[in-house]
Amino acid sequence: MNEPLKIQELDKVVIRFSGDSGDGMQLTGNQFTGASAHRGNDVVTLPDFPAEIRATPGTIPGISGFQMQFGDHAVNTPGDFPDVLVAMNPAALRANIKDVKKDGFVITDSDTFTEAMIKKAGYADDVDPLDAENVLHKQVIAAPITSQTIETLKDFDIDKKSKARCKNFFTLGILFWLYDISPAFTIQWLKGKFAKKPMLADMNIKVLNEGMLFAQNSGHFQSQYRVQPADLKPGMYRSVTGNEACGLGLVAASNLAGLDLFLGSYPITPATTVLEEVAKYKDHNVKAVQMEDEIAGVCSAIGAAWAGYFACTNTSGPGIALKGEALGLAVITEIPLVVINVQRGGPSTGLPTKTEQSDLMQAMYGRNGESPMPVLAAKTPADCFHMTIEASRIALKYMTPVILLTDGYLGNGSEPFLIPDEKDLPVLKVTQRTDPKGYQSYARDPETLAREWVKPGTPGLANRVGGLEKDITGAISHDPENHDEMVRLRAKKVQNIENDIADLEVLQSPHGDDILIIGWGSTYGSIRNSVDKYQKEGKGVSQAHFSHIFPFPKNTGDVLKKYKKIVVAEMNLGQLAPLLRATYLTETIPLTKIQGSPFTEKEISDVIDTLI
Amino acid sequence: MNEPLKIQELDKVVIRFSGDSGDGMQLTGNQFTGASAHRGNDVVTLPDFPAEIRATPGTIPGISGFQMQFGDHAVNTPGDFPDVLVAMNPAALRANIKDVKKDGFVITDSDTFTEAMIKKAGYADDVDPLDAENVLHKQVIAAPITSQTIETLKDFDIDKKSKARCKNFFTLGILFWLYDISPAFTIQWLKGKFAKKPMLADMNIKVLNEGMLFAQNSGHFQSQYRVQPADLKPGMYRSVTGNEACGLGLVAASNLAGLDLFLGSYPITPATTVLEEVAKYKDHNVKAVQMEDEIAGVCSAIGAAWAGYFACTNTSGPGIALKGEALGLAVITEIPLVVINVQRGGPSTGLPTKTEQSDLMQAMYGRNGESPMPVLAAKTPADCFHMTIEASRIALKYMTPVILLTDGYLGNGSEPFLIPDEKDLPVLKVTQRTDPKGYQSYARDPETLAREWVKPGTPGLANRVGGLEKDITGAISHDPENHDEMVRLRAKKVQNIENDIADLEVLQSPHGDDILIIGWGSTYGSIRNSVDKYQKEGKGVSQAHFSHIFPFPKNTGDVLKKYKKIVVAEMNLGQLAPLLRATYLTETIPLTKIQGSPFTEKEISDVIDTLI
Amino acid sequence: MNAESNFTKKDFTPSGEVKWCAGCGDFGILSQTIKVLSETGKSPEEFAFISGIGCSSRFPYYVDTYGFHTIHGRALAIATGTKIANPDLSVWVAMGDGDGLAIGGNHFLHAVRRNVDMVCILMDNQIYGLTKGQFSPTSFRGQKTKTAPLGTMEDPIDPVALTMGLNGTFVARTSDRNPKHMHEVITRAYKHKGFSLVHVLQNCPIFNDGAFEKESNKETRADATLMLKQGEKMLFGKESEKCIVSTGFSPKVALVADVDEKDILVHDEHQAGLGHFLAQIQGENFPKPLGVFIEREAPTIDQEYVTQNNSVIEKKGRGTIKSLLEAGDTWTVG
Amino acid sequence: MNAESNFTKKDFTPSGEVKWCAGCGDFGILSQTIKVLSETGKSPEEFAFISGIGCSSRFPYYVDTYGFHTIHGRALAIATGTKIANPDLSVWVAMGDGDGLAIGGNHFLHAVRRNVDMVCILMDNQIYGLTKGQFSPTSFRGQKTKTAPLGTMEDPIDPVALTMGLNGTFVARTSDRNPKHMHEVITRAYKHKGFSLVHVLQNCPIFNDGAFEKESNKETRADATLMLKQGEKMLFGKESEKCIVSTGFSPKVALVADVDEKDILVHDEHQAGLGHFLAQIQGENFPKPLGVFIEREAPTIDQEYVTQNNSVIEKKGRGTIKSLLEAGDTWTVG
Ligand SMILES: Cc1ncc(C[n+]2csc(CCOP(=O)(O)OP(=O)(O)O)c2C)c(N)n1
Ligand SMILES: Cc1ncc(C[n+]2csc(CCOP(=O)(O)OP(=O)(O)O)c2C)c(N)n1
Ligand code: SF4
Ligand code: SF4
Ligand SMILES: [Mg+2]
Ligand SMILES: [Mg+2]
Repeated sequence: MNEPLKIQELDKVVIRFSGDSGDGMQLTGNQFTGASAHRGNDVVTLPDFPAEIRATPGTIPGISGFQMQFGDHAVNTPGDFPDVLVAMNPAALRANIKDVKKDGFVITDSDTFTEAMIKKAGYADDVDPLDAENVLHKQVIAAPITSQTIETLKDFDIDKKSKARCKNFFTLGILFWLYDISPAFTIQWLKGKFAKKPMLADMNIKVLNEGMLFAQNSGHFQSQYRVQPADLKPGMYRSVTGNEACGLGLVAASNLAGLDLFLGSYPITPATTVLEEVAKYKDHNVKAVQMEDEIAGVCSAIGAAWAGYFACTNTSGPGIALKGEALGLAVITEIPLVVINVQRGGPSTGLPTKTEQSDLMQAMYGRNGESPMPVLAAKTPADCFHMTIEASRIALKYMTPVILLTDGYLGNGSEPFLIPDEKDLPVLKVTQRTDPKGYQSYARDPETLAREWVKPGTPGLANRVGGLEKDITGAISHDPENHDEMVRLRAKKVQNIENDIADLEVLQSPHGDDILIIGWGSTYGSIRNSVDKYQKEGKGVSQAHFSHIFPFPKNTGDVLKKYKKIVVAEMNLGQLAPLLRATYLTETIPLTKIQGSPFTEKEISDVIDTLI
Repeated sequence: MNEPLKIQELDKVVIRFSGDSGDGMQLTGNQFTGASAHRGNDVVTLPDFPAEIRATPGTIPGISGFQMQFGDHAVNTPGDFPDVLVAMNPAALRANIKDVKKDGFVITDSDTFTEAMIKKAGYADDVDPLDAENVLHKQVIAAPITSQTIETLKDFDIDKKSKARCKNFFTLGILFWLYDISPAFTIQWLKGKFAKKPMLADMNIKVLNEGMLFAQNSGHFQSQYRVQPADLKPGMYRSVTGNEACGLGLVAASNLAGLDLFLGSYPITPATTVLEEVAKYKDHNVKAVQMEDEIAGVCSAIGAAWAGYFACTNTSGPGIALKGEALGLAVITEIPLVVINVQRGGPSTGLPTKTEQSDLMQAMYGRNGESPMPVLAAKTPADCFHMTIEASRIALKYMTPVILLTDGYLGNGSEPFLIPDEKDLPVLKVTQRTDPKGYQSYARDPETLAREWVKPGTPGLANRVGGLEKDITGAISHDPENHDEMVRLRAKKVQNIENDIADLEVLQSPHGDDILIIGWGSTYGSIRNSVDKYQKEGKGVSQAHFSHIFPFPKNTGDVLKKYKKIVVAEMNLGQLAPLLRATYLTETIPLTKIQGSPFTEKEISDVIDTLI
Repeated sequence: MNAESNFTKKDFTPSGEVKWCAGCGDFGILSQTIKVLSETGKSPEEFAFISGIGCSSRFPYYVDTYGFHTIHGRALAIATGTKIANPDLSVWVAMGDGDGLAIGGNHFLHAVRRNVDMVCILMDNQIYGLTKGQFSPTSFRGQKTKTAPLGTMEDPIDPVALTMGLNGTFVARTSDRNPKHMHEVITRAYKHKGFSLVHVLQNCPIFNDGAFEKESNKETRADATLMLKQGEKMLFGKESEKCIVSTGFSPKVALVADVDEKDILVHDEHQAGLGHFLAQIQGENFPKPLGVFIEREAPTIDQEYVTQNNSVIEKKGRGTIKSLLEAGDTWTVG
Repeated sequence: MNAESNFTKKDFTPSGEVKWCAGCGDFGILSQTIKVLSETGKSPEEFAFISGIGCSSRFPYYVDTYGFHTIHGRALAIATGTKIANPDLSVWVAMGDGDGLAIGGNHFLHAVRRNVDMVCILMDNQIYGLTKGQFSPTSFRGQKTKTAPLGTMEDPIDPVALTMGLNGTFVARTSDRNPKHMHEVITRAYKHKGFSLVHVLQNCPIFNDGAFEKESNKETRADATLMLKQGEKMLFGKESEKCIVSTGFSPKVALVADVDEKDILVHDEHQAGLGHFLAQIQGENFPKPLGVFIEREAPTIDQEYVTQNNSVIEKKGRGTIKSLLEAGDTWTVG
């Protein structure tokens, strides 16, 4: 055994795991994420699932990817370009090599570089993918991972195929050693997971250790690296994806409101996992119902909300298009309803596995008639929890359907979630009327303008509501003036919410008010990193990120006035921009990208640099 | 017989017919309209059907109304306040009396003013509705219409009930005499209609003449009136409602394009009569299909368009909400489709029998993803014909779905339609590709950016399209850059249409550029009349009315710059205004009304006067 | 049904006037429904009436219970949410043939399949009434309407056959002109635990007058209808001179005189096979069967949710925010 | 079927690779379909394949004809428009159990009812494949999936029974693991004029592996399936030792040995009543019937449109813009 190597400190590292769907890259990535999170790093991850249908193993369409960034500070994004690429076969190499940083590590399984596999990956016949010029300026570690794994397990009485399946732990071992991370977390996890099949646990643990030894002894690495813990807010953490966070937020909100949760839904990528998450919590008397389609999903939720329960529906863009008519019913009957749209690439089926922010206008206007609904947006995976509760607060307090926009990037991505204490969560006080005296269906609370919620079954309050225009008593009214008044009242009720939400925050540059970069939703992290960079460089670049889009925070107009140039960065052709322009008549500079992923720091600076 | 009375000339007259659904007021109104149109007046009409469900006869909800204005010049609207009210029972009187002009005529059937009927109408027990103070400043003609009618027909061998049913022709006779209009038109119509039942024709004709004699001899009237012919453009005319005009426009467009028409639809007020109109033209090989719902309506049309036919779907606001997802499919597959939205009062079921302009934003944005569709609007009933052909032209030339907005006011209202000569109609040249060589599904015409249309069945061109993003060859592509490019290309294609449409016209005041009143759709007539008035008064008030809303005409920005104040008048909370503000960063003053009917001249001047 | 019900029809009748056309068959359906409600012993507040859009869908405004007049075709999806959320409510849905079987067809399919415990009153006038006379999925082939000036080109759906095809648990048909029978059928539907379809032949005097004249008219109905009575022979005709027999797998009309008495079919609501068989009694050559085609016990989805949740809560205890969030793999910083 | 077809399977096979998972049952369905197409004698351009969204809905990309991959659940509505607009096209729809019976249920209902002339291949894997494993309307009660962790709480739809309830004109079932039978059934479906339902039991090795193992496995299928053959006795089991008999209105399984030979049912596709009867053969206690349940002649809506329009055009002549506009009550000014 050779000398222990010196350990270099790094402030952040980006690793991309890539291989066939069968190679367990999501699991490997999650294990590395868990281990580094446990050691105190800030970690942000993003899986990259193969598009729509699973393709032939060994081909590029069959590749499943997972990228993560961990650092000694808030990293905000899974990173743009990997420092390390784990490529479990030639296709994975070919698909990702161009992204790897100069002198970055490329860890591959040399056993997979057979002629057949190389061909499948789409390389020309005569090229050697690992040949120097094809991996220029990269440090390639071509390890015989499969054979080593099988060799390591020779004493186990089980078929080769099952042995080979452990190979991803060999890779994990290499990375644990390389970044000086203890395998304890993963070993414990394995023991738990295979409690009933201890042999499988032993096999994987053995391979894991073998991987670490290999890294240490193979001489591939000149040094080890270490990323110090970040100084995260003290407290208890867990890692959540945005969709898990939405699910947890709904169940938490139901507890806070003291109302059982009803989720009426229908599967659709990338929103399905919200339903799958919520469906777990039967111990909270949650009723998560998979209906026959999106229309039935929202309608069943409306039926539950009318019945006096805390109701929600979740979907993605095409589903929102289908729900539009029913949402109008929730608007005119003024029923509390949380609607979560995990956006994906459109139009139509579009790019279902890629992220996009192109449903904002649909959220604002995708219904017939004057049909105002508050629109909110979450900016990070963990923020999905808090914004779900905020959406619930508004829905229940103002008796209105509310749309919360997230997207595939948030829904599938993960980050450490500081578990809040119940007492630090907002109180969602809900009062359902029980006093029959003088009840009128559309009488309103003078402050919130909300009408009262009556739970069917309550004695003495039997009443009828519906989609036809009503007067204050709840009677159908065809009176033109009444309609005019009701339309304006519904609009006013929603607009008034501006008095009950947080101001728009600015990450203000101490170096002047030249540029304000405005964003909303999942672009937060990448904009944030760019703005940090500019501010460090002494530039007058500030950031404002919208969590409430309709109504806008009250101070929005004043904020906009302050800056020489307003840049609006969106993953669409410009949807927030026209809302700001129409409302505040302010000039805006578009920074748009519709490529299924948030901005890289470079894509932002390419525009900003021309403006400074 | 007393002396013939002198005849006074009038430039325009407004008559409102009002009675039970059973009283035949629509028919009476249409007969008077036809007769005065034939004599050369300009005539605009608007029926006012009872809301949703038919109520008890004799009650106000049971009232069916029909208003018409005829003049010796372009009258533009059915008028605000009637010069003559025909009220066939107490309820009709009570519901309408307040609108009648000072010293206006009120013609009622005194036989219906029984205690019971007066009660049904909702009058307090002790009031006599015809008592002077209840009809202050009106000239009331309380004629025993029912009894006179029955008396007139005493020699006919038929039951009283059937005789009484002729009473509306007695009323019509009174009006023909009062406005010196020949009954020839109606007599001919009766003979045609009852060709098989000549007795019914004779009965009605006899009653009609009796009505004229009554008017002449009863001494109720001090004079007769006459409205001279208007100098309308020479040519052949017929009276059309907006919905008839849309239907005729579709069938005409199908002939112009040389493609059979497929209309996939589902009934909904007030759009159903478009389907009913189109269904008549089987001699044009039209296939008008009533599907199981709106989604199936648009989908069947998409299937027909994909099959190479001229396809259309029509509905009202709630239906558009349901069609949103499928319209996205038409956008991404770039298939020609005409979508007609006869708007009604929203949100949700809202006020289904009343008109509104609150679906503009939905037309613009009611789909997931970046999903641009041209949006057009018709401004008068006859204009519905021409705008339907314009929508068809754009859809077929640019291979795109197009939304045409009309509304209940246009759809049910009528005006004289100058029947165009085929050669004066636009050529809708359609070429469907037949050459297999080098075909690519998403290759585009360099000028229009439209992709080519291939009719399934064409040899050698078998190809697949769908809702997933495609590259130029038509292959599914998950490539981010390709998606970005395709999204921008689809947007550019639609934006480019601005080079192929008429400029925004201004009805320019010779007296300065103080105020520009902007409108779209059915508010044209009432805005026009107000603007005329101001211009006659020497005020700097001009009018610009949008027929193309997306894209806007190219000169829009220049037009807006020219005026000190821009007023945007809409029957909604402001939907065109934000589009103008966002696009041109121009200040706008809202003039909005959501009361189920276009502006009265007074409602407009109330705002404009404060701005002059 | 509940001898000592403390409620009268008045308790279920709101003040507002009913706005259907004079002579509309819906009036009769409404009054029998209210009669049944008043006999259940339940208070008005315990009922939820949900409907879509259509003349028939105005129903909720005319019963003084909780009511929800929703959007076209969606009543059953909304009612499913209401019932699963609160199984204690007695949920009733009123729908038209267009509302329930055209735009609402999919929700009908799945409400039946899930056996949501509710009463579904399908008021079938074979026309779109509210929109003034277009054909519906139950209009007969060739029926001339505003949207089919030369007659429709499609076969109608038979709601009973469709529901049998979905293994419905309670399937019945009655007629607006036969109050006694309607009352009996609606009462049975109310008592059934599960999805109860009550298919009512309803006359629309304005847009489709006489559609069911044969089946309703005192003169002709004896010949035009077959009254299904549990355990009784399937006889019809003025003198009960006609009967239904089986030709192996299909029904056939015969004269009692011509057949061996034991070949005359005897009705049994609890025999699924017979229900399927009777569902074939459609069209011109048969009398329309009225009564209960089938009733069978099956789990209702609303109760299944209660059962599953309770079993978990009994095992794990009721969850709290703490148990919710501090779960899975957690770690502590500082 | 067409002796001298000039086309081969190659003519219907596009170049691109088929992207289903290894072992997916859809492969077999695809190859039998292509075989049938190549035997029709029609050229590839004469076919239109339309689908919604799902793994199965990728079908159009894998046949080299005109193809339209549309949106989830809407294939039948779109195909109805295509077929009515152009009755000359041979229209085929490929759908999954979720696509066709969950979100697409209403269009299924009405396509069957209208008897639109098309072949509808329902690839039923009792799961949502593309979205990675949620239950579908054909999943069995209690099936554990990601959205029903403790098992579903609803009964499945039997597509055959549903279609019988709608008086479908061609109803058949086959299995992805029985190519010969599949070929026969799809050929029959193609030849039928009207809406042809082909219900295919399809295995999803990834998310619902073995759902139809009993019916597919060479060892067990003799006992688990009942092969319907026109004019033949309904026998099954390895030694054809079992049979189906009738207990009046419901089917029953019996041992051939135990019953009087003439009581054994004989299949007749053209006897609607028998079809309804057979549709009851569902669930654990029965073998799954494979084959053609029923085939009957009925007008197709696409042809009815042609007939109605032609009759008018023959009478009035083909309309022109002039005849269109200068109609009704016109007058002339100046
Ligand atoms: C989304 C939507 N589509 C269409 C309509 C128009 N509409 C209202 S009721 C109705 C059908 C009415 O027929 P039915 O359901 O049989 O009820 P009936 O009036 O005959 O009782 C239609 C098409 C609507 N209100 N909403
Ligand atoms: C409007 C809409 N809702 C939901 C989805 C998501 N989705 C795609 S396919 C599918 C169901 C797939 O199941 P199935 O139809 O049985 O086809 P399979 O994949 O099993 O062949 C769903 C829910 C969608 N694409 N569009
Ligand atoms: S239109 Fe027909 S169904 Fe509607 S209320 Fe009148 S009679 Fe009844
Ligand atoms: S997921 Fe299942 S159904 Fe879909 S392709 Fe894979 S095996 Fe076939
Ligand atoms: Mg009806
Ligand atoms: Mg499936």
